[in-house]
Amino acid sequence: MTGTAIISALAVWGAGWFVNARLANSDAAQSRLVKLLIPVIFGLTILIMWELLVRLLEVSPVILPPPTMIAERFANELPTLWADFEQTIIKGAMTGYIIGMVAAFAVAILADRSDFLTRGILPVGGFMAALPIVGTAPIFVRWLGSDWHSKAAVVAVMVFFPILVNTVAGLRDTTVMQRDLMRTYGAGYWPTLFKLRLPAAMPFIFNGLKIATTLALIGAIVAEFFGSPTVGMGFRISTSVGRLALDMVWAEIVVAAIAGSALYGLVAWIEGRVTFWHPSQHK
Amino acid sequence: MAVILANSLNLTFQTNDGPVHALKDVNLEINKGDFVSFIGPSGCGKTTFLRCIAGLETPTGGDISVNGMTPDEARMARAYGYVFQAAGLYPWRTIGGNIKLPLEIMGFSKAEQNERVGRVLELVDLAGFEKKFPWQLSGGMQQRASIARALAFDADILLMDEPFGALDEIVRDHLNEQLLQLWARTEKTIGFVTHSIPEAVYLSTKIVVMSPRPGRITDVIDSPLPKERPLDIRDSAEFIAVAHRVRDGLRAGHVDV
Amino acid sequence: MAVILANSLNLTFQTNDGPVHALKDVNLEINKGDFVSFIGPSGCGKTTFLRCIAGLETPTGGDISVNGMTPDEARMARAYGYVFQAAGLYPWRTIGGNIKLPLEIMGFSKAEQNERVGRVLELVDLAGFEKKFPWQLSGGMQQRASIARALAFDADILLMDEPFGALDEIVRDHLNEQLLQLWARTEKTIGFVTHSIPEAVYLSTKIVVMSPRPGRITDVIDSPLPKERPLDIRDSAEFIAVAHRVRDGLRAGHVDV
Amino acid sequence: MKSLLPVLSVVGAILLFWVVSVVPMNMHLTADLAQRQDVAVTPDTPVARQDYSGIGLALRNTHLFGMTYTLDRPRLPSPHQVAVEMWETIALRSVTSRRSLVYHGWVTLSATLLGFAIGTGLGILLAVGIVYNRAMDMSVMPWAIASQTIPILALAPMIIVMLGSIGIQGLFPKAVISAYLSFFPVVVGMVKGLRSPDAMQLDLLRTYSASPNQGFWKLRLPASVPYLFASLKIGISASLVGAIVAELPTGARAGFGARMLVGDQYGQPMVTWAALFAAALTAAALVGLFSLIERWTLRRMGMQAT
Amino acid sequence: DEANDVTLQLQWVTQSQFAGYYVALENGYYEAEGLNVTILPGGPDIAPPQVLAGGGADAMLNWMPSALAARERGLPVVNIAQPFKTSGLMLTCWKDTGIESVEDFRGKTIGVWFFGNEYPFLSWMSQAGIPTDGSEDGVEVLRQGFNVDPLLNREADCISTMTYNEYGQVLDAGVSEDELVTFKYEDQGVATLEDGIYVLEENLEDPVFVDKMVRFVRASMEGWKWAEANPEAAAGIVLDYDETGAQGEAAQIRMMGEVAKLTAGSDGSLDPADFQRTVDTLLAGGSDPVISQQPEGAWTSVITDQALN
Ligand SMILES: Nc1ncnc2c1ncn2[C@@H]1O[C@H](COP(=O)(O)OP(=O)(O)OP(=O)(O)O)[C@@H](O)[C@H]1O
Ligand SMILES: Nc1ncnc2c1ncn2[C@@H]1O[C@H](COP(=O)(O)OP(=O)(O)OP(=O)(O)O)[C@@H](O)[C@H]1O
Ligand SMILES: Cc1ncc(C[n+]2csc(CCO)c2C)c(N)n1
Ligand SMILES: [Mg+2]
Ligand SMILES: [Mg+2]
Repeated sequence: MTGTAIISALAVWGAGWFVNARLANSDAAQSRLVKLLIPVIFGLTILIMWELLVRLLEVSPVILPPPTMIAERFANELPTLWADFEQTIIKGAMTGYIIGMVAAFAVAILADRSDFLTRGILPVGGFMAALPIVGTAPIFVRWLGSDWHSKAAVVAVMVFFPILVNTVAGLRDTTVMQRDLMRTYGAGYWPTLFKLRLPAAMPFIFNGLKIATTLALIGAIVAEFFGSPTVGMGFRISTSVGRLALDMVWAEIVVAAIAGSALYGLVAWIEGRVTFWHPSQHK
Repeated sequence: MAVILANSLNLTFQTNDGPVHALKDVNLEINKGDFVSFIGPSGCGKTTFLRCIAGLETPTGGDISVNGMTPDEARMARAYGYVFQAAGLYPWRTIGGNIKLPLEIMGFSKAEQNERVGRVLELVDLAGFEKKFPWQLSGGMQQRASIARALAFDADILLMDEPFGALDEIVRDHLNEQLLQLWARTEKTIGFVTHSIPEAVYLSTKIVVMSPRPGRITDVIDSPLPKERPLDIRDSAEFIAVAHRVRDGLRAGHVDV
Repeated sequence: MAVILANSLNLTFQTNDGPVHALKDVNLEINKGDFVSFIGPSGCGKTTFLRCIAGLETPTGGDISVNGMTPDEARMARAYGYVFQAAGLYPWRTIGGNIKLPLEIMGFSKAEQNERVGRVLELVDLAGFEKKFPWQLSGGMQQRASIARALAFDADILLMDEPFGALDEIVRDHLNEQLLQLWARTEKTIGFVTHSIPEAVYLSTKIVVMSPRPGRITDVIDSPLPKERPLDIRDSAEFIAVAHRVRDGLRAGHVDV
Repeated sequence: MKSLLPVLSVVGAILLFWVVSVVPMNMHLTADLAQRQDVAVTPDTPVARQDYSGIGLALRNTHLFGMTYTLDRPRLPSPHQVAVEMWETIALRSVTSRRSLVYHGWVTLSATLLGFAIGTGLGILLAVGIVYNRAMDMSVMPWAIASQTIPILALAPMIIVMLGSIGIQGLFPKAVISAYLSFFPVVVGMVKGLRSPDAMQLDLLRTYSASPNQGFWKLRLPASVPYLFASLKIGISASLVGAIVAELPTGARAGFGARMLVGDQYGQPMVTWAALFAAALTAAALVGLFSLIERWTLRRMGMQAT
Repeated sequence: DEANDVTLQLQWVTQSQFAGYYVALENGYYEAEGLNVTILPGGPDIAPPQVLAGGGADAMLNWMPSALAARERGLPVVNIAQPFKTSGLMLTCWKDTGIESVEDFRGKTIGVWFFGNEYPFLSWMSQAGIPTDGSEDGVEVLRQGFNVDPLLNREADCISTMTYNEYGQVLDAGVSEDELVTFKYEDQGVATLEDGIYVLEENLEDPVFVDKMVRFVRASMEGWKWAEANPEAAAGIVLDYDETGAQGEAAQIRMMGEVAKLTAGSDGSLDPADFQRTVDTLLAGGSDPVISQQPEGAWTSVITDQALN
């Protein structure tokens, strides 16, 4: 039984890989469709292997449910999933993300005005970024209550540092020549900031924003483990584990992965629009 | 009338390996309407001197005045157009946007901005490229755009640090001719750094030969060439004589190749 | 004896803006011991042609042979030393380590490696700098190190793509002299890309003038200059005549400056 | 050294803000306590006090300021309370004692290091695969990104149960979760690093007709070293967070994570705060260590001036 | 070896709630039965039934509502012993919120543990006809974390507490008993059985396993009775096993005292009447049933019959 299971899973893997290798090395590899298709095939291969292994090895659904069961649950629980999504992602993660981002920009610009502040803020910020969420989340829940406000605070703190560091680094990433040009125009601080340093910093800022998207989701969900109303993705995951409804847990994880990838994609798309001029954006 | 007057100027950089004497006892007088070339081996302080004039670097000794002011005051009064060795266009702005940059900062009106952009683009033969981004243009075109940018706000003094270093010879010849025409037309005072002897001789009314370690002026040559200079003046005996004098001056300062 | 033979060579790049005809119907014969310069405006296909010879680019039409083999076979047989426009030394290797790189790859013994490093460093006047890292050397010294790297494994054919582009005139003159001496001593076949007319004329036995859009050869000039060339040969009438012919050829191909 | 004064100033400012915040943050609890000890408090019922903000209440009860700094179970402990707890649990206990944060630090650190090693190894392998195999490049990257959006705290118990069901317990499951968080930055950084050689550097090797193997060892790998260190520094702190997270579903036995949880559960905020700061200090120390190794390595490789 | 190794999964971190097992381990009662026992502490993310299903443990402690729910989900767990006779679960409310009876819960915010521990509360509310979905005349349910802060901060009007742990923590925070109102599930007639020992049904077909469990239950009960008689020493033993080193001695002694009250009436065997009351309570919940039908074979006296004869 175990033997067949492993052999058939390997066969599926081989088939998926073969198709992808053919596609990737074909002439069509540069087309949009194929670029999308290849990761999809890869994902499908993994899902089929998962389904096969779980079914053939008779893994208890209490430990790992098969993808079909998760899909079914996903389809049946759409209203619940949507409510959880709203609570956790839209209220918790997005609010926190925006607060953290604005705060990081503000501090970056403040720090940027003086070398002294930059030297002071960056190491301390690094230390604060190392505070593990497992410790900070209960503190914020204690301070701000169980609803989404505390989640937003956790997210804001988590995303603050990566955005700050990248923005500060970006604001410094101008060449001497670019800065001197501004000086020959007798340009003051603000024109230099808006016309030179902010545009030049954009590739860095977006780097920070991209890292921050995945952190924001994790932060909002994990913080719900330490107290929440009876809605939210973290609440649902934890409660469903307690009820052994692992299919529901995975349905929420799917929502998280989709939301995370979509947010990441969105930021990357905006990045492409804003930093179209950067060498990394043209082929 | 002296536009730029340097009086035993000194500039020492403090580096990890000890002080570097980038300029030592430099005396120079540049008059209104002069075209002055600076030539000399790498590290002799050409760029540093140009930057002192522009108020981008603060001398550690001696003094320098521009239009009777300090260089810093002159910078704030927007007395200079500066062209850097590389084009240094901002990649997120179109060619037109790049040329508008100084105009925006200096508070020109929108209409005036557009009018000037059109005019200087014409001047450097880039009409029609206003909406392109820098990376969509060849190196030579970018360099011309950067010259246009420096011309846009009509400063009296134009400082150019090896503006044609990256270009091929033919394009360079062409730009040299155009630069001369522009200078003749506008009567600007031009400070021009180059590595090329023929270029220096062809363009200048005054050639300043420099030498490194410490950076100093070893020779100042007033050109006997007429103001009107067709390209083939470069085959004339006068031209070759001046070029020889420059080369000798350079070789004297070049002991360590 | 033809070392390199190109027969109606064509190369078209497919780009987003449509095909670019980088080389069109290029015919050329290079003999053993030739010093061939390629000159022409930016984008005329000089680099592309050199890369075709080295088997780094695959032509889309026509054929090319090197030592009677395909360029790829010749590359596998390690027939070339290639010097790129920028020095391109690996920053994590010392100068000695950089020169050893090809020797390691080609499996020379340790002793042989050391012996050769010493020899080529001597050749380019860099003895004593073996243990330095690239950033501890000036641009000119780095460029010489990269030439030493190409010489280390004694390939018969040396391909150089604007090796002195970034250097100042005096250093350049000096390296030109040294390169000529090296060539005279070793009888290598050299393909050399440059933007400078005097450089091309001073160095070559054969000057190939190219023109862009599509990239093609417009003139091939066999130099009348003797093999022995002091620097001041550049003031001779023969030299100036050849330079004129080159300049005319270039200007003809340059319609769009 | 140049940064010492700025850092001290920023730390000073934060401490000041913290000390000032203690009063309003703890005011409600303090007022409740004071009232039980028959100290006059305005307003005089807990319910009425709920209508006031911490600051508002503090302004009406200035005589309670001192008390806010000495609560046993404050909402926000004052810095000196945390410092005392840290001093007692780090310096005054034998390092083998369960009451010593050094002991718990070692528990967490061992999982961190093992997980970091696994994650880094995996990340480098994956990066090599992505750089050398087009199919892998196009398939794996989107999923690697998606994998990082999965809340680890949700996945951790499942990983632990699954590993437990095949008899693996103890250090390894924690390390797996650590590895899960640290592999991603390493993949991203190493892919960038292995691809950092420019066309010319690659062409140079082609003119020598070097084998792919030689290309890897002599060009791509050394060129990627600066990127590797940048990712290692992110990866090691991610690893530490992973190990701490993993301590909750492995039975919250020992380690910083267990201390934080238990401190929270039994109303001992100082235990939580001390563990929190100790964890951040550990992360800072690890990152500092890697910076040192980085500096040393890059200098030896000649890739860093001075 | 298979025949003598037992792994027990607790449902929370090491504390006096589990004193009997630690005492049996420390005092050598397991050893005397020839057993080699490993105790796995729990935590906020550990679902003991899942660990059991995965084969990570031979036996688990669980609250019966959670265990019965797992049974209905297709994980056949069986109660083999019930050391806790009475329930220690209660709601603790501020008196000044005006809550005096169950009806007063309407419109109030109440902290509840989830993770399989919400069933007793949900059943109770549905029996009392109070909606828990946040509607006007219902209660606002808060998912309570692991501490009593929501009550102290007055974010919640009532929170779930165990007599032996969280209630004491509220008092430790300086609150006096007469500021509080408590509702014990036991007193409300909605008590469900807590902290029973459960194993997988299929394992009970194996006589070797049964024999192992018999010895395990016997030794464990011996541990419990010793702990009841020696609360301070028992708490000391628990503290010795607490690897976090963060537990306070006074708290554990107090917890042991309270737990002893809950284990007092039990010799380890499950009283069918208690079982039926638990089931009835759960089934009585109308709208959100935890279990939908009378469970069959959810407990067995086979082990205790042999262990206690
Ligand atoms: N910011 C600086 N700090 C330290 N030393 C400097 C600095 N700028 C220039 N120098 C040194 O001062 C000397 C003169 O430099 P400068 O750039 O003026 O030379 P240059 O004549 O323009 O050379 P090149 O032809 O290479 O541009 C050099 O030795 C250089 O290394
Ligand atoms: N990899 C490529 N893909 C597309 N187009 C290319 C590529 N390489 C070169 N080209 C184009 O082919 C033409 C010839 O390029 P090549 O680099 O050979 O010119 P060149 O004579 O060496 O110019 P330069 O003097 O600027 O180095 C140019 O138009 C260039 O844009
Ligand atoms: C996530 C989670 N939440 C609540 C409980 C419920 N619970 C059962 S025993 C116990 C200890 C009481 O002092 C608690 C809190 C749990 N096990 N896991
Ligand atoms: Mg310079
Ligand atoms: Mg080229």
